[in-house]
Amino acid sequence: MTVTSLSPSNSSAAPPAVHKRTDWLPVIMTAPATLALIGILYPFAIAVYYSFTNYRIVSKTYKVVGFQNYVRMFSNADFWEAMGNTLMFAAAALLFELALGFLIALLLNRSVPGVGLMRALLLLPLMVPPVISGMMWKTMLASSSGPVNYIFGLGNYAWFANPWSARFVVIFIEVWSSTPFVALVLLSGLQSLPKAPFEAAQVDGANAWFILNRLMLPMLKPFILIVLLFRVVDVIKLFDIVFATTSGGPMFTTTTIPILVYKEVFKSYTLGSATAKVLMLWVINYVISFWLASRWRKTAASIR
Amino acid sequence: MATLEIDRISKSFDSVQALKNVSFDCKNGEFLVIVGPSGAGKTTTLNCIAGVEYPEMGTVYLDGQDVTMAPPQDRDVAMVFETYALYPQFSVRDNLIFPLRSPRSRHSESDIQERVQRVSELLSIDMLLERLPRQLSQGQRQRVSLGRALVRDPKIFLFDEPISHLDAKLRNSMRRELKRMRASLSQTTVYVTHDYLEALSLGDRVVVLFQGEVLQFDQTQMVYNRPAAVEVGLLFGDPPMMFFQGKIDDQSHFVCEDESFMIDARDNAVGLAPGQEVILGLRPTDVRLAPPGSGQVQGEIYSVQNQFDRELVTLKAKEQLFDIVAPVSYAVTEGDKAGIIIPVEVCYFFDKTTHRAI
Amino acid sequence: MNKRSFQFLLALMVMASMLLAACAPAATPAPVKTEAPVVTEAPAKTEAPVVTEAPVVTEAPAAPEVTEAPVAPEEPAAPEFNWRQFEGQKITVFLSETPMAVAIRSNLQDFIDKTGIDVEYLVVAENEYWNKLTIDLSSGAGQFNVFMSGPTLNWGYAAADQIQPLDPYMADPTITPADWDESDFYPWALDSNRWDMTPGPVGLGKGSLWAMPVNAVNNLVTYRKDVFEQLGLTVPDTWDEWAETARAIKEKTGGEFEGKPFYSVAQRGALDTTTLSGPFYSGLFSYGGRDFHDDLSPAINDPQSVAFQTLYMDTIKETGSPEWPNMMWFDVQQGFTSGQFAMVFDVGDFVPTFEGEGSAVAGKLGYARPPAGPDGKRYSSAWTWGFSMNSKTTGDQAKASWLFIAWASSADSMVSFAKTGSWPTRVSVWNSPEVTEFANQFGNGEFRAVFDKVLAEDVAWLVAPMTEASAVEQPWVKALQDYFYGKGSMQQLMDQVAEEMTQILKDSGTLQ
Amino acid sequence: MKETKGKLLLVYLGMLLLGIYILAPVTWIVMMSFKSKIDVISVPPKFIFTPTFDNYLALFGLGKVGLLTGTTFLSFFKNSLILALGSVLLSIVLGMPAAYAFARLRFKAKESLAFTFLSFRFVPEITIILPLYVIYQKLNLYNTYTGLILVYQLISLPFIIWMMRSYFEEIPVAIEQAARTDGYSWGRTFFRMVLPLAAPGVAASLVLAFIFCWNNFIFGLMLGGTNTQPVTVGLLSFMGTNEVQWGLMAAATVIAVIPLMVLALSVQRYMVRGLTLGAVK
Repeated sequence: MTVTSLSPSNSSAAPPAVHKRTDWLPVIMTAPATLALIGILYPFAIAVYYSFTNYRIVSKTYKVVGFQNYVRMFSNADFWEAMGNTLMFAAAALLFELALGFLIALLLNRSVPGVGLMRALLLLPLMVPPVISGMMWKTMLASSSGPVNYIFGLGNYAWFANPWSARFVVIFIEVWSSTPFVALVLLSGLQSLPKAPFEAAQVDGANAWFILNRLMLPMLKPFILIVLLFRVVDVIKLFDIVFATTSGGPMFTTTTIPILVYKEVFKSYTLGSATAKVLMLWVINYVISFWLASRWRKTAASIR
Repeated sequence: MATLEIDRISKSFDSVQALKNVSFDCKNGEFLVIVGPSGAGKTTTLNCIAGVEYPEMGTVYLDGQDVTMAPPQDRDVAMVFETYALYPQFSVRDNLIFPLRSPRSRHSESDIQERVQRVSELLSIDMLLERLPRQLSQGQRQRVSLGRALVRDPKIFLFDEPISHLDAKLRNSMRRELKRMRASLSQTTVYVTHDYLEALSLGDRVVVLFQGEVLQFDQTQMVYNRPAAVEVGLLFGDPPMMFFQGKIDDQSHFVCEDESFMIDARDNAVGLAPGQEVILGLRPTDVRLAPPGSGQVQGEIYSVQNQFDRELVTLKAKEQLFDIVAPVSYAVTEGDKAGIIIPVEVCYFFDKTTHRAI
Repeated sequence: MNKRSFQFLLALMVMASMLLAACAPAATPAPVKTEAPVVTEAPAKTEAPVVTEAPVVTEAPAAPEVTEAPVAPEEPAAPEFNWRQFEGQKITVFLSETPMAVAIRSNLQDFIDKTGIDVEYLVVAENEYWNKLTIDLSSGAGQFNVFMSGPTLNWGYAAADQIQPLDPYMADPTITPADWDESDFYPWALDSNRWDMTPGPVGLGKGSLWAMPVNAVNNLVTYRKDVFEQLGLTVPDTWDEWAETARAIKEKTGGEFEGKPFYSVAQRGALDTTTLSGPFYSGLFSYGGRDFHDDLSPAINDPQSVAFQTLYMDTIKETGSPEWPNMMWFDVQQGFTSGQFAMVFDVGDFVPTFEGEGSAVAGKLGYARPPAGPDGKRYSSAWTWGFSMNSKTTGDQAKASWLFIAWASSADSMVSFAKTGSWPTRVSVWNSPEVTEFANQFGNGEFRAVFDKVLAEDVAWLVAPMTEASAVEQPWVKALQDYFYGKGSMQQLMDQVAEEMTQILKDSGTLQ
Repeated sequence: MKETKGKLLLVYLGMLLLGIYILAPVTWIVMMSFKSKIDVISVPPKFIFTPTFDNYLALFGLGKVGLLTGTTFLSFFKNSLILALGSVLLSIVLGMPAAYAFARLRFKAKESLAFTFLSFRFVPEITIILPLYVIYQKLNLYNTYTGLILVYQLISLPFIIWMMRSYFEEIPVAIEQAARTDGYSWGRTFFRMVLPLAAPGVAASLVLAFIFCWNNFIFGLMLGGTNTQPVTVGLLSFMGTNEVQWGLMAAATVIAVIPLMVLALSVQRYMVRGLTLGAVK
């Protein structure tokens, strides 16, 4: 049986041409951003160096002490309490922000009159700097001069004086100022979903839970992940709101690592050990974000 | 109008080799079809011709010129995409005009209008010119994407599965339209599809791609009549070709591995050596049902599917299942005993390890 | 080698080692590990024309060999003081957002007109102010030639050579106007800004002047006269009476006055070192307690210290606002102004606000000296806002900067500052007709009368000077909050804090 | 989808609740800005009061509240505008090519490089302030717009790169290839096809990045000086040592939000994307 020649008649006997192109395009395109950020990496490297020294910013000399700052940090009860608070706040705030943001996105993902206005309103909390929104909420929640207690008839309940209500309020304020961002991203996610599967599901008489759980959430996953990716870093670095409302009290119940470190730098001056503590946050952020980012890549790829 | 020659191009993505030494050519005015299952490298080949991707090795000649690394806008090719790739922010008219106003093309305003008019009439989309792509049906979008290629006079047309997303009925009519267009335009065209019917009805010649390799490059009829490999046989024909593993015995007989049947292959034994392990390919349309006792295979009717114009009968002989396309008049029912006549000239033998035709 | 060249060599070496010292901490990322520590407190500014004392060891006036422009009185042609001698110089001033800063801004043009020195200034809110200042000084940048400052934080800056002593400037008649009268200052105002670098109480009021005090922040009791009259109470004169009165108010009002929530005492309580500032320290010392012993062992767990803190905290717990653990100074001020409290023991600088247009209690207030302790001791722990100078500022710019300080601390300037409620550090200013008139409007002269006594008799600088002053306050204030929430007895909590304090001092190398 | 009447009612109820949730604190701030000092601290809080414009007048230097007169608030305002706008523009210039490369090009270490960019967001500001202060001092970047815009890249650049990357990825690659084969160069394709298609997303991320820069406090405080301090630092300066000027602070906040609101409203229809890509998805 004859098989037709696989190569065209006029092809030469010489080996095929090799196109070895060094692809400079990615390098060229990412170079500007890389350069800009290397500038930031440099002071960061200095900071990492400090974490291995006993640097006090009001002393003239300091020396490298190896891992002493880290070792002592791990046996420091204050550090662990602050770390617990940081993670607890982050988890609670993210949970509320996601749930509430998703509800808001669902609510505004329709075309009825007034939705445009609501979407614009949604931006308002974002525009109040967190430190200011912290102060404003502090006045609103003031025990006797605040409108919240007055309107809800709560007498003179001191929100910031009870360890648990103080925690709650800090999270609440954080949720108030950041949920709009979550809602916006999820809303644009909802808007980009294809209509067909939902119409089909409705025709099939699927219940709301099925639509939500099996259709909407899986398709929204990349959006949920990216919003987490941006929020998680900020809630772990939560500072402004705590600083403006409780400055870490009562006792240490709202002291987050950034608050602890801030006080350590500016009151105790021990920059070396403070930097070590805050670098732990960097590590945590790195790990969580790395995980989220790789999940995001995967999900995004599988959907495309 | 131009000629195209692909000379041993290779390309890999990450660790996967998408194309291995792919070569073929396309004569002036020829309609060349690239067929293959999904993932065979069809679109990558087309992209290398269009210039939106570049091969790592090999050369692409367009009109005899080496354009391997030339950017797409310098090649003057028109491509129709599988997803249509209509410009969502443009109206249909602007979609059609877009290639005519490119920095490369010099068309007078009246020429542009005239071309748009002609093409939209040809494709019956002249009523849709002011619509946005998202207001169109699938079929309409497909025609607009075709129109966007047809308004130009490119050197070569590239079609990437242009009708595979349409439903069966639309696909049939589009196939007809394409055939008619092909006759009237006689433009050099490379057409990618996974559907053998499109290949058979449209192509002058066919390139069969499988896992990045050219399995067969031949006249359309030859690909059907002389499949060069198991995979080619599997691709062409409906119902698909049946395959049986077996051996050639000393008498040049093919013996199925479970010895359910044997075929005297002496008249068709070119290249077959005794003891050789081979794969036998049979088309259900080529074998005939026979009364029990006659034919090379004896068995029992396993199932009968009535397809109105024909019957698809499955016969079971030991563990082997045979599909046979029979006329409707042929009345058999499940459980009947029957035989199969296999004309030796329709037996395709393939090497067991290389899957290549013998 | 003759004597002259030896001296030169010595000066060179000192300068070199200083350069090393100045550069090492902040600027270089991988600094020379200066384990062989830099000599002593090498005089910070060799280029400064004026002699500096070598601080730690003695107060001996000068090492004459470094002197370029000696101050010696026998210098024959001592040039006359002239405000315009540094015309064309430019200095940068850093201000904290205080009434004093407001007054400085509105009077700044006078200084510029008077001297021809160009002044650029930056104002930042107080909390952020200290942080930015600390960063600026410790980075070695020295952006701000002159900045508002005061005891406590200055000690850290001084120990790190980040600020320079002001005595040489003060003593130089060529740059200090003749009518700028050092003896006019309340002695405690200057003393509280002096430190000889000896950590602990023994270093109080000795050594170089690190800031020129301008605004005296002193404490007194302010109370609601109307409430006291209605309830038939008298003003407490001792801390025990203070606690009793607070309880009596609570009992008699039942926590409500004129239909609004009402508390007896307004004191600071937030998890911030300001909770331990003036008012708290005044009580602690009046009661016979203290922060540190002379040997640097913590005294906060001494019986008298514990007794005071128990009294103080119990009173707050029982009769204060439930918001105490979250009250910053401005919450205290605002709460009292809005009429929620019967008594406040806090700084006199609040008085103009208490009696101002935005106050619900204006005109209803009475004033009293700080409560006395069991043995009659009575303290108002002073704090001052003053001006310090960066040790990077040298030469004519340093002199120009000093002119600014001299101007800001002059009697004339202080009068105008005082009218914003920044009470003066000069006797003559406090007694000037303008300030007297201004102060007399509060409580029909009662405020002035009381504060006059406070200034004359009660004020003392009490906080043990050390670079770790604010560091040791951190566990301390937390322990007070712990007590508020019933996490232990005061003795127990203070014993723990004492240990932490000792550890902090050991970590920093102050204690061996 | 047709909404039933009952469902519509529910939707509006939800919107009402959301409106209250968002607006209540904002209303409180606005009310505060019109209150006199005594009304601000009133117990119980006052909801009906005689409004005063003193706070606003004082902000614009036309009046006096307490000790403060004619503050420099307007220059804070200008600084913030320059800084936030400059940062976002620089981020586009630096970030857009990178975002496009991450979305479209295949190259080694792509993912790790992209993640590295993201990781700059993790850097806790407080750790780098001191080294940055020293460096800025040496390079004469302290108290300059350039210096602050550069450091603001920490906030805006990773955000813009990652958001734009995902918007670019949303655009089917075939559309780009179509434009290329239709005779358009890479650059023309980018500006005629890719950018307009990504515009809604790009606009949305720009506005958000602008807001994030606008809201930054610590960099402005530490690295800005007399001429460059942003509005957030200005707002805090109403926390004087002797009293907090709540009325002024509220008025300043209201004023500070207005340009952001104008900006946001003008791109509101882009803020929620999804108008253009319907046909290609």
